Amino acid sequence: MDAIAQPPLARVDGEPYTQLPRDLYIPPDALEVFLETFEGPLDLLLYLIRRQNLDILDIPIATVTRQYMDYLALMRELRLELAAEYLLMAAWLAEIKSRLLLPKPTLAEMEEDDPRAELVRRLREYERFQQAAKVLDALPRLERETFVASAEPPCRESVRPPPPVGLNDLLAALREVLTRAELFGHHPIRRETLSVRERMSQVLERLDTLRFTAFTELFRPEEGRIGLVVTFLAVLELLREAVLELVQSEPFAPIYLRRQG
Amino acid sequence: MPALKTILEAVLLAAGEPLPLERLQKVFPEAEQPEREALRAALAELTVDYAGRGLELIEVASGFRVQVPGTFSPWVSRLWEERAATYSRALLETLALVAYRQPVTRGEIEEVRGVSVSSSIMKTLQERDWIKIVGHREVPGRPALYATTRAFLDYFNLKSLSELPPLAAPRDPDAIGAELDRRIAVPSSDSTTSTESPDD
Amino acid sequence: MPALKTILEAVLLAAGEPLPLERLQKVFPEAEQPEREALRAALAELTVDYAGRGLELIEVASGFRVQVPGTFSPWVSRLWEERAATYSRALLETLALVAYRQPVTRGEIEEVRGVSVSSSIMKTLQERDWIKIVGHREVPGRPALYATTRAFLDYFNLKSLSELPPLAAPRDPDAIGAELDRRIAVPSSDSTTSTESPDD
Repeated sequence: MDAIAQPPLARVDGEPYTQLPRDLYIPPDALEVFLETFEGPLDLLLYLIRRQNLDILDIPIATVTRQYMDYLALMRELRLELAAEYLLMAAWLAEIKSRLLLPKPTLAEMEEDDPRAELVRRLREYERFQQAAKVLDALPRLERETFVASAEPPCRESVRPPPPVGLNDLLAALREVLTRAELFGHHPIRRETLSVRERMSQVLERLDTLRFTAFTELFRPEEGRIGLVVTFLAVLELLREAVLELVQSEPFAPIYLRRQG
Repeated sequence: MPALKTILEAVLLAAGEPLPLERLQKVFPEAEQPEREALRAALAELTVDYAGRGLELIEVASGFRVQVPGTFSPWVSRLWEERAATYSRALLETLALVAYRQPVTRGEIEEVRGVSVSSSIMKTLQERDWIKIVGHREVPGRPALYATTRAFLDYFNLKSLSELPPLAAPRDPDAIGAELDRRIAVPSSDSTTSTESPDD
Repeated sequence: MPALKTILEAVLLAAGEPLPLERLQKVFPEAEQPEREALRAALAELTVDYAGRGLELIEVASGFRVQVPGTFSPWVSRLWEERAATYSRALLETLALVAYRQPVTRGEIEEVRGVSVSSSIMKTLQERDWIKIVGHREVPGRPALYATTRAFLDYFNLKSLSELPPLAAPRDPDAIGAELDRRIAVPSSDSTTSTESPDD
């Protein structure tokens, strides 16, 4: 534990102090720095323990408490504002010390925890996170060890993607519009075979490019009977809607379809 | 120590801005600063290395800069896509009517919806390549007949229009199952059965 | 069309931030989006290509990032006048507690550190986007629970919290008790110094 390098506690006239002077005499301005060096009472206690190369598990409470109180007295003498935590720790140390001095009366109370146990637990816990902080600080991090590599992008203008639509949205929209239409009652919508309407679109599409096609060419034998019927119905519907017309030059001649107009 | 051109590559990529030769020199300790000629030679090597890659080294007014060549802008620009907006209910209803009632005229859509269909909706749907004009109805005014496109089917992962969900869609079978379980669980005197009903 | 890995190189360099696989997929048009496996393979190729170069490809919490390896920091850091920020022990200890103990309340941090945590430290950590409030403990006062963010992992070159170096093993409280019992079995005043060597 003593191997852990301590940062300089203070600089006095430019001289770095890594060890507090044994006689505890610290120039006032250095003490202020010293107070900032410690992260709190646990940190100060850990420092005192490490400095004397003691085992946390066997803290000589009387000694440590005395030293701790000396520091506190000095700080107060110098009218440094002491955080309440330091005073709380002093009270706790005094309590532990007094309990250790009491004789252990009965066997039953032998079971009682060592009054130092809680202090030891907290010191060790804090020590772990002191270590963790060092480990974290040592990790390679951006802007110190590693740097984001970037190249000037060729363009910055953003693209706005078209809105996504789900099939369910579509169905919901249709249901809604049909419900609304039914409410008004003017236009009862009857469900039509989709495939006929689809085929109507396909026939029209075909005529869009060809303008003129043989009736028989619309049929695909591989679609089977259903396919033939659907195509036939589509053609009939288109005729009824006056989109198409049938042309036959003479009886039994081939029938042609063409767009009206 | 890494090669000069490798150090320059690292420095230029980390900088994120054009660096003049003087600044490139200054990334080396004073005693080791390369001559400008050495720097220029190393930068020329990098330029060659980058041929056919996703980056290029160019000299601009304020120095040398690594940039992504313009040929990559189709991909790069998609990085900053804005959030997609959503379509209006009017547009979805129009699309649904074209899908289920095609070929259909705008007037027919308006009749069912009870309101007029704005031109911008028809334009948007055509620009998205989801609907197109497949003909005209031979009535006065020869209104255009709209149908859905192949791109529409592709977008919705449909092989043909017959795969569109039927209008009177049956309820989700899972939901029906859960409903049944709930109903069956009630009359049961055994309180443990209720714990067996699936969560819904 | 350029090779997949070249497109990825261009996109990653243009982005200047970590990109998850999903975002890499989305720089391709809908119909041409490569599979995640293809992307991973291309990224692996890039990783190999970058060996010994001034850049490297790493995966951090938010995705894949191209960065300048730490070996170049002596040169790169000379680019800027300012030295990289150093953080106080108080800030690092607080960050370590949030990282290893998350989700954790300010009170719990103070309990371990034995001092109150200054508001400015919590503010700095949140402004750096290293920690954030993820909820509240349901006890009187509903104290905020803090956790680290993805940006924290990104910044420290980590893919997930599990990559954090392990925390020194806690000493089992029972073991501490037993050890103490053994040592004080002979009633001793606390001034008695143990002759046993420290066991750690």
